[in-house]
Amino acid sequence: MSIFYFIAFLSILFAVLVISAKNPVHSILYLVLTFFTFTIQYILLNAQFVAIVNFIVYMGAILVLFLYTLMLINLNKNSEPMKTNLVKIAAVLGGGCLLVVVVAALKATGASDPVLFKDPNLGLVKNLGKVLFDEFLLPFEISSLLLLSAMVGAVLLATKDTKTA
Amino acid sequence: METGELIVRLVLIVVIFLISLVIAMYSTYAERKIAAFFQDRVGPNRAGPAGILQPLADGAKMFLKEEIIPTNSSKFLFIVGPSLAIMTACIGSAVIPWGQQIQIGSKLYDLQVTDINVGLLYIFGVVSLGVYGIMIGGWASNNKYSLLGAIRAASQNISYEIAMGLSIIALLMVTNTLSLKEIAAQQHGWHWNILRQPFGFILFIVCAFAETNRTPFDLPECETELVGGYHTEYSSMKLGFYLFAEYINMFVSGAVMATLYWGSYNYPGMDWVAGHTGPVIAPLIGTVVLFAKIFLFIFFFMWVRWTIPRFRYDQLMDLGWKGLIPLAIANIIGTGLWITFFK
Amino acid sequence: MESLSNKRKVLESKPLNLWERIYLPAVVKGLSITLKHFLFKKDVTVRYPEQKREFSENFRGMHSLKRDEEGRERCTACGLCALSCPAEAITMIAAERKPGEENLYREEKYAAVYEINMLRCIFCGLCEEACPKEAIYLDGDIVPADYLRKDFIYGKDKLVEAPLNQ
Amino acid sequence: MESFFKTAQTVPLNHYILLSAIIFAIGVIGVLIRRNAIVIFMSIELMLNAVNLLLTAFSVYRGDATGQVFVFFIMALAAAEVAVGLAIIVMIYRNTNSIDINVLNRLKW
Repeated sequence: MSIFYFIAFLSILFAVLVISAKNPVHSILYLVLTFFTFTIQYILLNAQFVAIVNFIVYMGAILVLFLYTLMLINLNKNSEPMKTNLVKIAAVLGGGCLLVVVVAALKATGASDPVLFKDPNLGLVKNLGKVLFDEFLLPFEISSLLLLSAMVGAVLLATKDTKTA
Repeated sequence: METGELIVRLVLIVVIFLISLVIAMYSTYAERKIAAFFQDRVGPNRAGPAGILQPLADGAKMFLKEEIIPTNSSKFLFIVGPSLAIMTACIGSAVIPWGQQIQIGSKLYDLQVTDINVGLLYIFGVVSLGVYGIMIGGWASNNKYSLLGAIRAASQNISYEIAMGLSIIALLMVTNTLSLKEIAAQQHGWHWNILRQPFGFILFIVCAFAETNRTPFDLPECETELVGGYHTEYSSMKLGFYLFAEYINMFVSGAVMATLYWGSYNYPGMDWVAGHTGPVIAPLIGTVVLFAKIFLFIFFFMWVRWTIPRFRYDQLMDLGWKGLIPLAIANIIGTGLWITFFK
Repeated sequence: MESLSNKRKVLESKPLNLWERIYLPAVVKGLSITLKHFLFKKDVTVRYPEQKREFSENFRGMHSLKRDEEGRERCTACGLCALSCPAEAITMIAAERKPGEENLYREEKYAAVYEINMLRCIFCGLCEEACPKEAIYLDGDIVPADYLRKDFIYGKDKLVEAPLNQ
Repeated sequence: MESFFKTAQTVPLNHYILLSAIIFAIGVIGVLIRRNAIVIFMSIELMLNAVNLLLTAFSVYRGDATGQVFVFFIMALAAAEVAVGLAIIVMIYRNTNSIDINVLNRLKW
């Protein structure tokens, strides 16, 4: 139980560091740590497959891609021009309002049952596979189309235009 | 978990850790010796008989060298880089089954640190994490060559990870499980997966070369173009960590290949041997067989290094995206057809 | 441009055909060649300090200052060797022979100090050619390695030949 | 292993929701206060992940695998989004030599 709170504290800490770090590379590395804490949360929830996929897809692929792009662009200016303090305060207030609304809504529902593992095998590959390829077969196929079109789009966007360049 | 099992696990962790470090140390020696034999030379032969103490001398040298941290580097990340590299290299061996269950007293113990049921994906995740050490170190050095090395490492690893994952998927269609323990157990006797997935293995080993940054795909540290690549600015034991990480990676990927495709601890005639030697010796023989296979793979890595010249970077990317990925998909389709019609 | 010597070879670089683009056949071929070297070929190295390759006749190694047939030093400290040395590796201080030293030095003048900096020396052999007294020859061994720079400045103790009757 | 997972069972569902809400709010704030396009993008990833965590928690709470399947769909979506988004950012960088979003307030160069 205390593990959850410790990890949750770490997640929030690293998440705050992500948006407050001056150097974007540091931001990404903090984001890696944040996602790592999420992986631990998944393991605590016994969602093994989600945990490992989070590990591979987010930490292993998406964030490496971010880091790659950032290094490719290689902004030598150490810090981007920050927004004015007024905007920052307004933004924090706005985000805080959102949080307050969500928490208030949560308070109104008043549900606070502990999370029980009704089915210990829930997060295992076999179980998830059966649901994914049975109930959600069509969305699965459509998501593959989405990925394909995203790939084509990315290649098209990132290729240098030979006519103008 | 009871204490007996816990102790066995702890002992196993320590032993595997030590073994992988010793193997990494002696891989440097083996690399130099084997390179020498391939080039009709002798190799290191001064420290101890036939140079057997060379790794110790190298280690002492590494420790005694001056430790330089460049002034304009990002100091914390500069230290984190090599540490992360060696850490990700070491944790990969946690899910590999090193042998059959061994009987101590009246109880059976697994020769595996932990059997998680997504073991194969775990290895895959660790491999994909390995690039962070290189990228952080390369970026933190604040050096063009290091940065270029880091960028190359990132794009190379991402590209080849896809082909590697696809080749593993074809294997999974055959084995029906992600647990390495079960995959190893399935290949009893001579029913090795290489017989069922020869093509997938070729794809896998090519990707393994790319993922461990070994020649012909060692573009991130390509000294003819990038001075030293991502570890240009490194010296002393931090450089040693990077080099060590490469050899541990080689050991772990050899172990993974042996486990996935080459029958792990299984060998033809193992039942006969087990019948004659009993429940303690037989698993140990299996472990020895596994290690023999791993050493063969390490030898193969070195053999290829001293034979094949480095690819050009665009050739590397072409091979990854236009060659291996379509082939891996074709392999998946072929495996699917084979399973549908012949099983 | 037209080639004058007709020695130029025109290399054709065709795009690889399918068989070549698989890479694997070429890889296997290369691997078999290196394996042949690994297994069968004898190594060609000479294990240097223990084994030595024979020097050629005109090999130029470490210098030695010669003595004549009566065991006297031939060098007369004329300085021609130092003058001819392109690397300026040779220095010497001359001295006059005292009475009673005739059995040590052949001429009235001799080199009290004769130093060659082996780190500067390029072993060209010009000193040998310049010497009018046939006193210096580069007929020695390879100059051994050392740890300190000062140890590479060889004095007369290392350069002069051993006396005859020993 | 069993006893290890028992520890998570006593955490109320409320706290998972709270954690997700906080992370989500941090993501929103990040989008609002930063000008670097890549960091904004990362804040969006943070928000997506907060939702992922919540979906998994609900899935475990309800004993229904659907939530976790949705996490996969979100991940696939995130991967697609990152590929296209980063391509766009690289493109923007090529055209303006900056990834500051305040430079991008024009519709045509």
